[in-house]
Amino acid sequence: MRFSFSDEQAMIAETVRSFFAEQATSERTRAAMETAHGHDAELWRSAAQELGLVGLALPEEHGGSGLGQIESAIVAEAAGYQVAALPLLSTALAVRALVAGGTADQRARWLPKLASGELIGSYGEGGRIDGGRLHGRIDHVPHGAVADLFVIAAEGGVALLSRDAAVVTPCTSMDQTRPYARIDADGAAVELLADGRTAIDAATRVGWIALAADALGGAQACLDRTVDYAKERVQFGRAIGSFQAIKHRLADMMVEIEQTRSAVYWAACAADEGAPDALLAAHAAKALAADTYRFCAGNMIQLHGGIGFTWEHDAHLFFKRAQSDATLLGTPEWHRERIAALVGLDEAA
Amino acid sequence: MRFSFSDEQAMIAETVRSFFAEQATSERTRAAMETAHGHDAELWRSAAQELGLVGLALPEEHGGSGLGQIESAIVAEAAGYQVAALPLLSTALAVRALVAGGTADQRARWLPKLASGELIGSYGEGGRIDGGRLHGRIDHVPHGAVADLFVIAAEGGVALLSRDAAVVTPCTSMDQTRPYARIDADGAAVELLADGRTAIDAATRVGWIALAADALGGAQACLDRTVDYAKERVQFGRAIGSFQAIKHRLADMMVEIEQTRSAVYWAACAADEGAPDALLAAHAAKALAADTYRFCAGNMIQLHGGIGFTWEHDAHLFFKRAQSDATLLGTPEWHRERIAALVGLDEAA
Amino acid sequence: MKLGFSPEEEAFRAEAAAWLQAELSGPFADLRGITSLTAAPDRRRAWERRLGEARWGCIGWPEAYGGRDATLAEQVIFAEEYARAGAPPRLNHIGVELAGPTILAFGSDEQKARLLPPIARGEQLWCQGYSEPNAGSDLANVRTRAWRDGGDWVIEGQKVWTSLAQFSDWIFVVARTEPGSKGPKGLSFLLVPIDQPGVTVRPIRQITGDAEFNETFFDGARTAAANILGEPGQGWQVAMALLGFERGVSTLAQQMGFRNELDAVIRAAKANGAARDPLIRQRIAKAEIGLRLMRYGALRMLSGGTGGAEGNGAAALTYKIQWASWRRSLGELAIDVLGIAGEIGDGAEYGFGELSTLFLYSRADTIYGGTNQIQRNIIAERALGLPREPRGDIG
Amino acid sequence: MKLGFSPEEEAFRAEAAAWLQAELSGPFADLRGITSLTAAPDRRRAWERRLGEARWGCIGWPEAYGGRDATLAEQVIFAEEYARAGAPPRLNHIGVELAGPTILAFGSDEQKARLLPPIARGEQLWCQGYSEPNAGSDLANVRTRAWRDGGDWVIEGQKVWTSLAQFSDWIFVVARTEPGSKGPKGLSFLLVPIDQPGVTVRPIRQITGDAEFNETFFDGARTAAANILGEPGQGWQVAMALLGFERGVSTLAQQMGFRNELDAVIRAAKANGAARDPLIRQRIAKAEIGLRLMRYGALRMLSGGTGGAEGNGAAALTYKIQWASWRRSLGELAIDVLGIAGEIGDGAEYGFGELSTLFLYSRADTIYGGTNQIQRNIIAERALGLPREPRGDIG
Repeated sequence: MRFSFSDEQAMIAETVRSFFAEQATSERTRAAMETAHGHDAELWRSAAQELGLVGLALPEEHGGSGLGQIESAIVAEAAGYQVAALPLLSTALAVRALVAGGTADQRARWLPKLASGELIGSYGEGGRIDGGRLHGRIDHVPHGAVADLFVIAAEGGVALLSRDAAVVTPCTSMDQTRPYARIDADGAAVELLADGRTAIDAATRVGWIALAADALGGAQACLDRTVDYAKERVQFGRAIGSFQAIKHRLADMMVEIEQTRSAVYWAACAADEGAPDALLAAHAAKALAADTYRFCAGNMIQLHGGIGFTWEHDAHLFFKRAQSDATLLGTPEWHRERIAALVGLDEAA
Repeated sequence: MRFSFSDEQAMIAETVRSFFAEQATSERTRAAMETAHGHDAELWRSAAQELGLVGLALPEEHGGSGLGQIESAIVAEAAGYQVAALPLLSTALAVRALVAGGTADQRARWLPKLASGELIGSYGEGGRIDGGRLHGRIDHVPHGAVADLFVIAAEGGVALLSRDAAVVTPCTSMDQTRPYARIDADGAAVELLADGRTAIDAATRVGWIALAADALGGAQACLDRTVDYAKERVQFGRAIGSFQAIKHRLADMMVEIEQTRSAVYWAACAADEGAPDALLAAHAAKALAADTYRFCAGNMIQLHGGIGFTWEHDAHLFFKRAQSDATLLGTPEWHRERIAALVGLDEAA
Repeated sequence: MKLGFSPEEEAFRAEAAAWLQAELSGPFADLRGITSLTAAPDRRRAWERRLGEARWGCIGWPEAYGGRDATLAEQVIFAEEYARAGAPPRLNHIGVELAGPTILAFGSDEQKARLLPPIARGEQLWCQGYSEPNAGSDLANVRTRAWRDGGDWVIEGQKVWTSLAQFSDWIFVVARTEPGSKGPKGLSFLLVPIDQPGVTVRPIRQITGDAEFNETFFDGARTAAANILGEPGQGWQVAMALLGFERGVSTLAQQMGFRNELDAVIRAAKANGAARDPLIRQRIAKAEIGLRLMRYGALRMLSGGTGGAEGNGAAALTYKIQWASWRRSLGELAIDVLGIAGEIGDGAEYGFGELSTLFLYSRADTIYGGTNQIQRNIIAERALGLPREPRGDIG
Repeated sequence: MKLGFSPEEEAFRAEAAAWLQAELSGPFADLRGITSLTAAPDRRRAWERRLGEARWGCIGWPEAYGGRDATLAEQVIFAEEYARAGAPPRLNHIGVELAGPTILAFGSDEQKARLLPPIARGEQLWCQGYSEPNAGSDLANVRTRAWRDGGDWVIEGQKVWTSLAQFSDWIFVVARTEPGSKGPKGLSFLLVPIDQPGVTVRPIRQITGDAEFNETFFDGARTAAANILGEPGQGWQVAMALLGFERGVSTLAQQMGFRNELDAVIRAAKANGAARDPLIRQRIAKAEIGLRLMRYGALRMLSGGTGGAEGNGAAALTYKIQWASWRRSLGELAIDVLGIAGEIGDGAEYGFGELSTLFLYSRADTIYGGTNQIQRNIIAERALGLPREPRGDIG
């Protein structure tokens, strides 16, 4: 029992933090945002191929590194710290669904290409399957505009959909670093996963932890950047960080962030160990991390004053990603309602 | 249209504030608390007979002064400011029920004695009426241990119950300044009010506003006493009121209190004018005032530090009365749910 | 204490409502329902002139300057009817509500006669130049300088958050006119025409993607010596008095805009089923309570008497934080009601529906016009008498 | 990173569980399920001795002083099993968790050999004398004085919030031993026997009606010269180190008490139907999340590695405000679950059921041991490196 990074995990953390800090700069993120695809393709290539980050948690037989959710959370946290514009989450969702519920053939066919970054994956919920064909509209597909392969949880099964089989329309999305697309499937030919229920459960759980880790990194960035600003910015002849109102707000941010850090790594570790409280942990991490990120990003704007709500300043990137982290794959209220059920509130007194 | 006190109202306010400040001292309140009846009989006599506060809003024909809810709120606010141990609320509930729903005979028989303070009234919900007799148990009857006459909203009608017709047991109550009693009615003979529904509606609305006004006064007292303390108490070589964390907390209290003041007098004025938004106003006042009082009383303890949670300090009197103001006659959540319905959330889109 | 209106006041209401109805379903029908502060500026300029012609532009002002000497109740009624009619936001809000009252309070007879009627007629629009990039909440930290040159003041410096500057004819500028002075001393309150080579207005793009605020640069800008309000060096007192006017009748008009926003949230909740969620219902009820209390708080302020031991002057200090916090919460409620669908815009350009924009835009409410932190200082120090924050520089 | 336990650790768990089960269904069955910190003091004194005899009293200490040199995992396991068995709160909590570790860290070999074994054997109980009436959060503002008189220290002064002093044999006292010194300088950390004429313990009645805390008066109290920890004048450093031990393994035992409280809230909500209220469900879920994260936060602290960029030393500073705020919220949740019925006691004396008492008592949590305000200062200054609050007196 030791709830701290192993030496290897600490090394991975160090590596990915440096990588994102150097590569996922504000300039590059903003360039990716301008494209409406919210995708830094060069960064993606480096992350997938040079560092192997996309296949980190994939079994080695499928081209991955065979690591687990802890390492995946480390990567997601580091990417979140830089609000990196990358389809990490969307690809992880597709990968996990395939690993958990795909046929042997499907896994062999798709996983190595997804792990290497050659293909980008995504995941959506909606539509219906009828005679091996997908019908209807699937909204809010993250990074859908750059994805090559979609896992679609539809009425009637879970489908594998190729990009060219349906119409994919990019949406103007509040968070431009992980924009949504809409899929209109007018009878697109799809393959079904072997075990759809398992695929969805596995994918969403991984998604919750990944979003929580992204939120943890983002919230920490909000705190760090605001602390730096509070030490520099002078008003009334004093660094604003000397005002107790500011100090206490920053302290409150740290209190929330440290709980979120415990939650994210508890959830990741419990998932890797198959612990009995793994599901509760994943709900807890997603719910808390989303609240923490919104709280910290809101405070980042507030404590920066006027410049905090300009387009030019990065605060709004965090603020919008925080909102997206909160609503994608279940709101905090929804996750807490699940926890209420898990602790037995619906059982007889 | 003028939303400030008339000269007469300002004079009443001045009078009752002085009266309660001089008479309802901490010593006298604590003496009343020790009796388990939570009733300062001497203060009650003065308030009813010398100042005519009990009959303030009663028509002159029944021995009252013919004033309205605004003046009643002024009295309740002043009493709340001193956490006075008096059956003002319980008597007002009984009086209002009789005025609105009693027969002419019932009104003539009871109201003058209630107005003069000769009799103390109270109000409870529970039990059932069967063949002119009241059965069952009625909990949480405020100041029930000293009341002479009860209005009981029971299944089957609204009853007038004399003290000697049933067994009244004082309860150990968290708020000792307005303690509860339990009534066990084993077939007690009762009279029915002529219009029970109207009586209950009128009594509870008056009760909501009275509780809100009590809470307003209490919250203001919490603020004033804590501001005084913050100016005197020195820690780290400074008056603690010079620390921004303390200043801002006190400012937040004032922000809530000023909204509560608007709410209480809006509700009272709308009631007196029979305005269309009178019901919404009463719900709003009760919900907000209860939250404000709990917020302010909690902060009073917190900002006083260690002495704030001793028995010896008055902070706990406010804290407990705040809790009682919140739960008696509907929690803030319940009142807000009523407002949600009033603004049309249940109507078709 | 009385919340109802007299028959005479109700007659005034009918007159105002009829006029507004005629205009906004007739010649100005295109402006009905507009809520954006920056939309249709040319037409809204025309609307300002129409209000002026009919003497509805500044009804609280003395008749001599184009007003109606309206009572408080009449001003309340007009604000309510204006909003009820769906009339657009006042493009000359700052002229009518801030510049005008300040000129009334501090102007010479000559200045009042010269400057007020064009505002009342809707001919001259105003904006404000308070904040500076290095000052932020520390309003007194003014670096913009001005000095006399012959019959003019010459101005050098930069102001920021000058909303509506792109549509305005005049800007008032707090400038340092005593070289070497610090903080609130040595400032003057200057009235400066915008349409001149020395003034440049540059929009600031915000979190919403829009640009509503501006930076305004003064590079040898000039204004006549007569265009100073109060004495040289008295600028801070004038500026502080002006901020007090922000808590006037105009708050009622602002609240009517909030009413529209809350109604839109309620409609959205009913449309998508969020109205059945008990958590959302509580928040909507809280929003409803808060909105109502803004109105009654404003009426208490405007009625001027004592509603409590402290008097309403102190209570008025709580108004800014109250509405700002309310609206930021409304923005959060709005996006929570919409759910993930609220994060999708309908056009190709970056931009969203009214409620999603409210969510983003309302983050500014607790910052501009004095952050919530500054407001709490003001309340604690001025209303509660707690010790002042020490300055790091000039004590 | 690993949350599971090894087979050896699970064997240790079985051993501990079996011993606890045997004792608490046998000779100490009457103590099972007690949660009050003040209940049954004589029997709990006996229980401390029994723990000591079986060497379960201070398992993390070195074997030489009566401990077991237990690993972190073993300490975690024992804390869990102790709570799971329904064992009572440790009457010698302060001796075991605070005094002992401080003596281990700062004591001479003589002091360790003399003072630690009686704690480990459960024979000597300890309490703490930090706060003073005029100091409050300003712990360094110590007025209690001590001076040498022959072979003794003589102590004059008053401490407050000395919980459990009425049951204790020893109290540690931070006293000013350099006349004229101020703040954290000139203090010494003295160990003082309580059973002597110069020491008077007076209970303080609290908001709950109970008296759990005390005032302790020192009026010519004496202790041998050897009973000073660290050097004279070094008292502040010793005291600060001691406060650090509050964030040790004992937090896990504390959390087990919280677990019982939350479970009682959940039971009450299910019993009276509040569990169906979506608002209550959200709050229970939040409480559950918060409680779980206290455990994992503690394990991070105890594991000592880096879970994030800052390392866990800084994160540990957030623990006090976290649990205190959590428990205060739990108290509010508890009373809201109970509703008005929670305001009625069952006896004639002033006093209430467990959950109502929790509501009242938990107001103290955010005050003692450093108020939430002080905790935020500590976090801001020590963890985030923001400027320190200026003192008004000694700078």
